[in-house]
Amino acid sequence: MTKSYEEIPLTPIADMPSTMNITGLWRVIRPVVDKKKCKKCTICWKFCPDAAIVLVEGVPEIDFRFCKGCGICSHECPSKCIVMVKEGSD
Amino acid sequence: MIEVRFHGRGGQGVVVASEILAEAAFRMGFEVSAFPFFGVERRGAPVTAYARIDDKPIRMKSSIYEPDYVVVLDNSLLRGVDVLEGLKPQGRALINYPDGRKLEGLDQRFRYFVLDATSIAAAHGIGSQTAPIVNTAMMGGFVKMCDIISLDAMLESIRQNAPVKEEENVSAAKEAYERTKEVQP
Amino acid sequence: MAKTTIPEEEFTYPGSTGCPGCGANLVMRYLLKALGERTIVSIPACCWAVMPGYWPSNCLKVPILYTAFEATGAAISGLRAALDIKGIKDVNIVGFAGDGGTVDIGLQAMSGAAERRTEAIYVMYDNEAYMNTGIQRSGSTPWGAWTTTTPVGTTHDFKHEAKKDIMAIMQAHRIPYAATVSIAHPEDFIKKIQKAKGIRGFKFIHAMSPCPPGWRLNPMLSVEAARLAVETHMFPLYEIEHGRVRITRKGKGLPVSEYLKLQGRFSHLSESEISEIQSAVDASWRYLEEEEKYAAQAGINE
Amino acid sequence: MTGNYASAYGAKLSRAEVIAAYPITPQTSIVEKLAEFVSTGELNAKFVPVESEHSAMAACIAAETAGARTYTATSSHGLTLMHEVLMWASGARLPIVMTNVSRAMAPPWSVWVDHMDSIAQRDTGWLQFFCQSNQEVLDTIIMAYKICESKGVMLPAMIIEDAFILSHTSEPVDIPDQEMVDSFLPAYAPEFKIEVGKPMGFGSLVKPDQYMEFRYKAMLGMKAAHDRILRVEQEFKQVFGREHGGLLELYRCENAEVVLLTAGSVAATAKDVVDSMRSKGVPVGLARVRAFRPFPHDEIRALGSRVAGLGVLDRSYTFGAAGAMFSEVKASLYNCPKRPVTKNYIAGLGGRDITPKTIERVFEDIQLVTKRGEESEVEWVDVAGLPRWWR
Repeated sequence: MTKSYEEIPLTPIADMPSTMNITGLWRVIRPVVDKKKCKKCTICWKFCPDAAIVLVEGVPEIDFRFCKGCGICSHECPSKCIVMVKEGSD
Repeated sequence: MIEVRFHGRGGQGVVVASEILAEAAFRMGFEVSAFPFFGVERRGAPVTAYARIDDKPIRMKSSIYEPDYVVVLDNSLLRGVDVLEGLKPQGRALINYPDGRKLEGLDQRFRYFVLDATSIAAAHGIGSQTAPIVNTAMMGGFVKMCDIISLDAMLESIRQNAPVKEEENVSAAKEAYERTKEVQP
Repeated sequence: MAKTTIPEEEFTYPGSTGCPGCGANLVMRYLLKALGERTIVSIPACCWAVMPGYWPSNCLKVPILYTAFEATGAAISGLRAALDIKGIKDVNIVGFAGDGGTVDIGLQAMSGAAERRTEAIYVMYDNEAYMNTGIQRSGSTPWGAWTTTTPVGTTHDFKHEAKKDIMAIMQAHRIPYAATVSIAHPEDFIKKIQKAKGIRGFKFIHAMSPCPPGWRLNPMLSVEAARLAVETHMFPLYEIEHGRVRITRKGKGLPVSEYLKLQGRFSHLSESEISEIQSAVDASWRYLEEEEKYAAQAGINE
Repeated sequence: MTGNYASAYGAKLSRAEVIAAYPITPQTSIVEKLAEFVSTGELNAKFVPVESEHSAMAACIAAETAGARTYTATSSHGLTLMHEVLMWASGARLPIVMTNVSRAMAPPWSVWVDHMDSIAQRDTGWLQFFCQSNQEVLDTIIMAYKICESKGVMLPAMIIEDAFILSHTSEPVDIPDQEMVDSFLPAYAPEFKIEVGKPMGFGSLVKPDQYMEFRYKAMLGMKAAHDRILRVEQEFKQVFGREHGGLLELYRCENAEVVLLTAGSVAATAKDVVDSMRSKGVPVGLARVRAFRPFPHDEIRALGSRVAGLGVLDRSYTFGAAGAMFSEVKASLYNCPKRPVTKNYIAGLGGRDITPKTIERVFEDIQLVTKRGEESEVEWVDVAGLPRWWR
């Protein structure tokens, strides 16, 4: 929505967190975590380019509002507990 | 003048789809123009492209706001993007949608055509198995949906525009033409 | 409670508009984890000028000063001068530019900033081509790679010119600290940034930054590709501290083909072309080892 | 004091905090002098010895964004190398002040005066002041900071002094008292600046649906500069007892039949010619464009509607058109109910001297075309090989 020239700063000073961009909509494949197999190594969290993984007691919780489905977490997981499935499938 | 809007994601060949349609129409003697919304969107991000078809020279350089047709290359866009925005009443939408699943909850003012372009493209070895390139199959489906483009013109346009695997793309489009059907959402 | 191997606090928000699997996103994430909140980042035209999102979106929890493509070195000098005259201390100033913005169009300004001993850390995230404009060759594109301006056709095939050795260029500037870092080794990455932070003067960081679309690489393998770059010695991890070269990870010395085969941009290469790359990589690695040995023997600046 | 030293003193008195500059003839003595001020502690500033003019401006932009008052100086090729970042400075709404020692562009190589370099930057969003004396150079730098830093303007300014004719000519210059300058020009305190703890991105990407609103705002800034220039000059006069003529200085234009309009040092010479012609009873006057941006359209319209002939002497040329000042003047006059006869004179390129004799011939020529009512276009003055152009 275009803002009036009176409502914007003099020059584009960006001051809103990028969480305004729901980049999870870009996702075509989706990580599914088998939390029972998780060894809490935190490697998936470490390598997430979008900081879209939150650790809850060391176990990854994926923030699907922002996960773009790159699959790095799945590939890097040493215990192979993250699998990528097609978006829209169950 | 007929106006078409394409929805897809960065990297899916959305812009090429608009060019294939334009060239097919041009081959039939129409005047055409095809153009992308050129943003800085990245791979996977929603992108749009447009095409115009007319029987007289097209001078219009403004964007398209009220298309006659929309083409949705990726049904995951149905959540998040208003792909039907501005579609004319009785306008038609072609959606890449998996077989065996019912299209539901869409605006009744429009006509809907579905096609499992992902499976068809994958079966013909276009793109990778995880990310098939569906643009040529979708254009086969477009011929079925619209009343203006002949299958021959479309197939020839695909043959000319496919960067690799010309014949695979052509046969995918043919199969897509056969398998496209209108549905009542 | 599991313990993380890198600082937990995040200085990047989700919702950046980088491609899925973007290495440059990780470079920024690790960099800011190492530097913390008291940091200002200057970014020229490059992928990262776009990745914070359209106005008013900013995906960093630190301020950004956008600047012209060739101007990063000048911008960080100007920022530092302003903070100095205002008496503002303990601020990390970072120039954060791509490879084109560093080794090509931005080389002059960066060289100037280095020569002026600007108190700053300059990070080059190296995705080995002009990726923001859609994969055109840069001075940092390696020999053998396909790009859209080194297309594999019938009369001309791939890039036939070697990658500029930016670390050697910076070494020749006699800066106090230069290091290579990889997204596959975040612990080493963060340690080096923290070290750079503690050294006065102009510090240079060369960060390998895989680009899935530009490298024709499965996004899932982004970190894997960075890891193999280190293991094959295509991209050795080392630092040059006051002239002293130290290799920080030996790597397994795997065949370069292990790295190349993941990437579509090298898929046209013949066996003999791959062995040419192997010889060049081996020679560079030996040279680096010699430099390390020499530095140890000569006790440079110990 | 030379024009260059006047510039350096102007920056020093304005308490520039960051100075980033690169040498170029004939600007160099400005930055030498400033480097000296900094090295002796006479000026508390950071001098950034950059490796190009592009970097000079980029460094000023960064420093100004961080809240420092900045200054730089350049000339000709240096200015045109800056072109990209000049646009950046205005788009970022940074009140940077810069001296440009106006010099011809190569080839043909030339280190001498003309206005091609400055005029080529007219669309960069900078305020542009052409000066006629070294005193004006010094005073205008101080005034420019006050004009540009005001909330309604927030745009950069270029103070233009003619190569050698001002830059290297010694004239008496009154150096104002620092305390008086300090009270006239308070410290720079921008509404927004880049600082740790405030995670804002300065200069971010804007979509087509929002870009124009930012440009519109910058246009409003330039528009506001018009009145701001006048007001600041009045304040300056109250404190320092001097003024320089607002946006358009009129000299003996009262009851003038024809007026010559020009900019820069040639205007000073032309005043002598006006005096001498007036003493012989010839009703001529001089108009000096002091602010080229914002352009004094209203002032020119007012002048144009009361004179019969208006000559415009440009020290530059816009290929495919005419002198840029001439084109602007004609645009101003278009909707005047009563318009004068106009003619454009291109003179003094690449340092060619513009003598009183030349100016007198220009005046005589304007009188002639005015009498005949000829709307003639562009006259290249004193070009070898062209037929004699004067009566």
